Amino acid sequence: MSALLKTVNLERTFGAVTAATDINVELNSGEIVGVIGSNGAGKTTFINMVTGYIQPSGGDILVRGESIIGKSPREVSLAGVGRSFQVAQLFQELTVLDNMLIAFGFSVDRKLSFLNPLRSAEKIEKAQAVLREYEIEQYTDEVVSTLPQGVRKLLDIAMAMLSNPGLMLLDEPTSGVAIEDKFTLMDTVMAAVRKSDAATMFVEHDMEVVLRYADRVLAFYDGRVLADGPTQKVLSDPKVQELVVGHHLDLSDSAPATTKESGHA
Amino acid sequence: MKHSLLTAATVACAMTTGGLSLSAHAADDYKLGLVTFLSGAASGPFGIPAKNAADLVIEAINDGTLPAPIQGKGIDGRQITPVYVDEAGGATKQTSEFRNLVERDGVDAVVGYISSGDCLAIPAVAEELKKLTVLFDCGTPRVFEEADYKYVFRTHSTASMDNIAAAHYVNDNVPELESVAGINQNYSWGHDSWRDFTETLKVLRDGDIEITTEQFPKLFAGQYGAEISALQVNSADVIHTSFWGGDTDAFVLQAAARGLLADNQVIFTAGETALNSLGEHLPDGAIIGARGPFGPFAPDSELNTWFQTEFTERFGTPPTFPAYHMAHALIGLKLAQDKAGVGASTEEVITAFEGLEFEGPGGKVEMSRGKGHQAATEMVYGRLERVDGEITFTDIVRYPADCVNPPEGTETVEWIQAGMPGAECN
Amino acid sequence: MKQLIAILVDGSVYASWLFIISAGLTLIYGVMRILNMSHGSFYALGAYSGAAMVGWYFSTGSVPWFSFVALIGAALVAGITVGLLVERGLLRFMYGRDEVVMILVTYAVLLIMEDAIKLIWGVEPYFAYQPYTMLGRTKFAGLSFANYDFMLIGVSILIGLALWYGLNRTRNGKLLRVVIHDREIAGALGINVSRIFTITFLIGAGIGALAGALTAPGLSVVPGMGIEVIVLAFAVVVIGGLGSISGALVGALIVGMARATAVHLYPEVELFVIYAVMGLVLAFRPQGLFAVANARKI
Amino acid sequence: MKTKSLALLFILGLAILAGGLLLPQWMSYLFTIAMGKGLVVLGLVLLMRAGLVSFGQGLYYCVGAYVAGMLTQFAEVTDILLILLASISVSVVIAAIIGLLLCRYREIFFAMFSMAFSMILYGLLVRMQVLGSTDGFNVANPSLLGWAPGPEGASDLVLAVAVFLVVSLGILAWRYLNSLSGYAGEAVRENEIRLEYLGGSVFKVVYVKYIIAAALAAIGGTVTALVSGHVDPEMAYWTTSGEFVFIALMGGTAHVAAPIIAAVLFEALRTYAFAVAPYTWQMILGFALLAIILFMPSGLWSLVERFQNKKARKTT
Repeated sequence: MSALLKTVNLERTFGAVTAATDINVELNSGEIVGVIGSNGAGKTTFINMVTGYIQPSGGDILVRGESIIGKSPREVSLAGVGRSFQVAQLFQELTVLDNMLIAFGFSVDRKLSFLNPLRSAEKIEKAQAVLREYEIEQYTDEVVSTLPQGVRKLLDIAMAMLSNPGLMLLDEPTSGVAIEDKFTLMDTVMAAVRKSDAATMFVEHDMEVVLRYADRVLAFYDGRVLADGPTQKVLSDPKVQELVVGHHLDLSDSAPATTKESGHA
Repeated sequence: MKHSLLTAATVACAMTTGGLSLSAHAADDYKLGLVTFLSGAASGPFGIPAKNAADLVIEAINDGTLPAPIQGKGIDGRQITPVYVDEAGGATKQTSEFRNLVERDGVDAVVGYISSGDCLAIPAVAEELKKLTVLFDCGTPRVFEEADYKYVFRTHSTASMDNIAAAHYVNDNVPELESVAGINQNYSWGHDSWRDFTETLKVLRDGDIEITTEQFPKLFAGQYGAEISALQVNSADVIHTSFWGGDTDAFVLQAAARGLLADNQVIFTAGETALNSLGEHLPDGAIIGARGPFGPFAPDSELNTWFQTEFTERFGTPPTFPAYHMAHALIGLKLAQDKAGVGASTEEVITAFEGLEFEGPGGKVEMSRGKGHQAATEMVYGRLERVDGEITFTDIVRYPADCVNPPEGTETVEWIQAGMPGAECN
Repeated sequence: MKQLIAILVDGSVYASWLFIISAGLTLIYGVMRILNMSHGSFYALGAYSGAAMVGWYFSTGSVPWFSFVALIGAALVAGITVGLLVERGLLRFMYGRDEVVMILVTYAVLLIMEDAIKLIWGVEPYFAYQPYTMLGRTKFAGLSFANYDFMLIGVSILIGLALWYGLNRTRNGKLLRVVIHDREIAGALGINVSRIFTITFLIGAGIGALAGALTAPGLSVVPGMGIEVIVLAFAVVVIGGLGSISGALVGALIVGMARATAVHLYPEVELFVIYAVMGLVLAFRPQGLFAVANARKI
Repeated sequence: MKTKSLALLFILGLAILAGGLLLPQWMSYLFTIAMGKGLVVLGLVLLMRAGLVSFGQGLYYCVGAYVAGMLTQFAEVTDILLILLASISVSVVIAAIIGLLLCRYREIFFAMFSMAFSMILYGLLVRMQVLGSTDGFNVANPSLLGWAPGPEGASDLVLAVAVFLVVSLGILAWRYLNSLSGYAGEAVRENEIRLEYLGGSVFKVVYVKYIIAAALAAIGGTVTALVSGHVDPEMAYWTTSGEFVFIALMGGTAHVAAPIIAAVLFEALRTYAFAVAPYTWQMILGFALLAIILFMPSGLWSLVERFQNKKARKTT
């Protein structure tokens, strides 16, 4: 059986600049991977390539054994790859409910109905259930552009998760979110992710968040994968600490299992 | 959401009907709808001169001061009150405005329309609304060729006449004629003019004529550099143009500056409107037409002297053919009404109008085509010649109506191609 | 051969005319993101004020050569004054609105200006042919051309150079380019965007009026002349890439040559050759030939 | 709530029909023309809700009108239903081809490119002397299912058909706008990237809307041609398309009834501007347009909404 995601010698150049090179990553269902690296290290380029937003200059990307090279974001997402964005990509001037209903229509129902009302009681019910799950139900009738970043991020992820993608890529899910809300947000997201058995990758700058939620870490440096392995192991790698994290990490008192409970309190 | 539609509908109705009071009018006036270009490129050369003529002639009719043989004050015993409408906006808009004139403003008759498109669209509505309508300036022969109308009249000849006569003129007056070239505006008027001219010339010369180039620049293009070069490269003995208004001005200025007018013989079928403004740029020998016996070609009559003097005095320039067209339409309408008598029904006026013959400032008008609804007049061309700096004309040739107008019941193009049977040119 | 020369000369003359009428339009779009429909009215305004001034000037019987100054001066004064009125009195309240809304705003300005011009100057044609005929003509290869048209080529090159110099070599021009490139950064850098907008609009309106004045001697100035050029100018600017001066130059050359070729070889397609060129360019280069790049922002 | 609104729309339709038949003919004519234009604008509004402003709806308006004209004049087909069917088919085919090119563009490029296509049609028609070049040609009186009311009754027949079309297409458009496909337009306007990542095809959404708008414009053109009795290439000229954008902006995009009401008001405004100020009507239109943009950015419909809000506040 082939891996859920496999990249082979993936490479991307922008003119003379090499944004990513020689990337070989394999990912299987249920894995939760933190992606770290300083700005410009190639994290977002990697995610953009895997989701079809930009095309690699060389190499191959296989999703369940099938190459997605040359496919559009839409085709890639239909192949079961979902993503969220660093800046939440939403229908800004519509309400949270309408955002969710549209997402339902396109990623779950998949039928471009012409005359059936979008806001039927049954559909609203379903949408609200999802909003409840992501703890943003109280914003149902608010217009998205008026909401705080955290809510938008959650909505963004909730919409991407609707179709139950086998592979979910979260680009900096906690950026722009107040420090005290980060763990609440991640708890909500991870609960949903775990339920679906999707393989998840999330780009993250905050090592605490990485430590707490990732089983495995991909460390990017200068367009390459510098280290790939279990979270503790990668983060304790001095090379990673020097080049990626930028300072010494004390890992002794932050075992993921224990802090998770306290963070929630 | 629920009251939104009612509110909106109420607002809409209130705003639409609010202006209805406009239509109040005195019953003893003869309300006359006058439609001519008051804006846009056709207003300067056509629309405004026509409106000026209307003002002048209506005043004279109301005061009873028109020279003999036209008599009596007003029309149908009533004073004329004009209602002016801008002809801008296209045929759909104009059919709408026509209805407004008839049904909202309650006019007794409509005189108007310069654009051929409007002249094709309006008659059907006039028939539907049973309103007497006189077309005063448009050129297309299609109006009475494609259909018969009861309520519609046209008191001047079609543009076919201009171009059939033009072909006669160059054939008779340009020595060793072998080739022609054309520059006409890219729309119906230009296409039809060029077609009638070349088809007639082919018939007159048994096909022995070469066409060196046919240029159709966009209407109101303003820049004719490339076309003038093309006319120079494909030099012909005669250049035909049916340009009017600003396009004539631009073409004359640019062609004169580049020597085209000095080196080539040009015939301007509607060039008369440019004489007052641009005469000094037209070289001696240029052939000029006025779409009938108008302006410098108008006959010497008391009526014409009155029209020319009064018009020039009041508006600062002599009357050009659109002014004559308007005068003819108004006089024709008055004479038909007079003939039918005071208090006559529209049907009686129509009967009086059908086949009417009358003298206007521009000579004799015979309503002898289109079952008595379409006029035929003579056509005149002449060569420009300066005498002591004053513009005069030589080689003036007058073509009788029956020479250059297709006979009753024939279609222009078919008639020309059939060899113009029945044309009486002496 | 004769035909080829004719095509080249006619094409260049027409292209320089097109460039002059579209340079102001593309400048305003580049800086302000306003596709200025009323550009045609500024053109008409320049033509009317220039022609009226030339007519008056010759009635005084002064030195003929000075009439060029009268022609251009009157147009520039009129263009800049009305430009100031439109920008300060109306447009500045609209900045930030959708581009399409701005098209309609300037469309409204066009409607108003058309009638205002008619109220001032009436519908009778105005003439200013003296400068056109004064320069005489040149004969070669069996063809004769008006020297005024050659002067037009020179003027368009001068305008092009002036714009290039202004944008690339002066401080204000560099600021302008920052605004063209990224308005947000420009604001963050402390550039007075509002003032830049005013200046740009005045330059654009001035060039528009100048175009009208330079055209006026070759034709009669009549109502509606502004509406006719606006579509042409749009086509040129869209072909070249909205907002790009060099694009307008190349667009003008392409359209000018295409039209001259059509007139000489295939007169029957003259009317839509320009749209065909526009369609072709857009089909292959949606942003036009020289579009100012817009980064896709996530 | 929505069904009540629908019922109101229906009643409004009947009222217009009854009013139209009772009103002086020039007004019912004005209403019919406004209905025709309103349908074109309705299509435009569908596009505008997806963030696309077409300056070329005149293309399909003209196609619809010419199909009507050619069928009645040259093929002697006068049945309104057949004519409508034909003009819808022709416009849909043309839109399906042009849409392949056009639907890749956005914003000002969409606007300019759509204008270019309508100007190409204008150029073609001007060259066609068989079709009367710029003069166009007349359209014969229509019939319905074998019933030919003649010249006197023709405008009433067209009025009735127009009202029927406006009401039924209005209801359809309403349901469409409230369906997923309708909201997909908003989605495209707000965020194409999100839509693509949801697995939706932005191109397909825009393409379908473009075709629907084209069909509506063609229907509007057919209605106009049948009632005015004349067609000419002016209908494809850019100023005609500009007028549609004017009306759309005037009404706003909030409701399917807005374009229709705006069209009626526009025609009324223009005809009175013509009557009151034959020399300066353009100026009046210009100032009206400015006033709407300045004071009612979401169109006249915002008046209605404001009124509703006031009422809602009072009752609660």
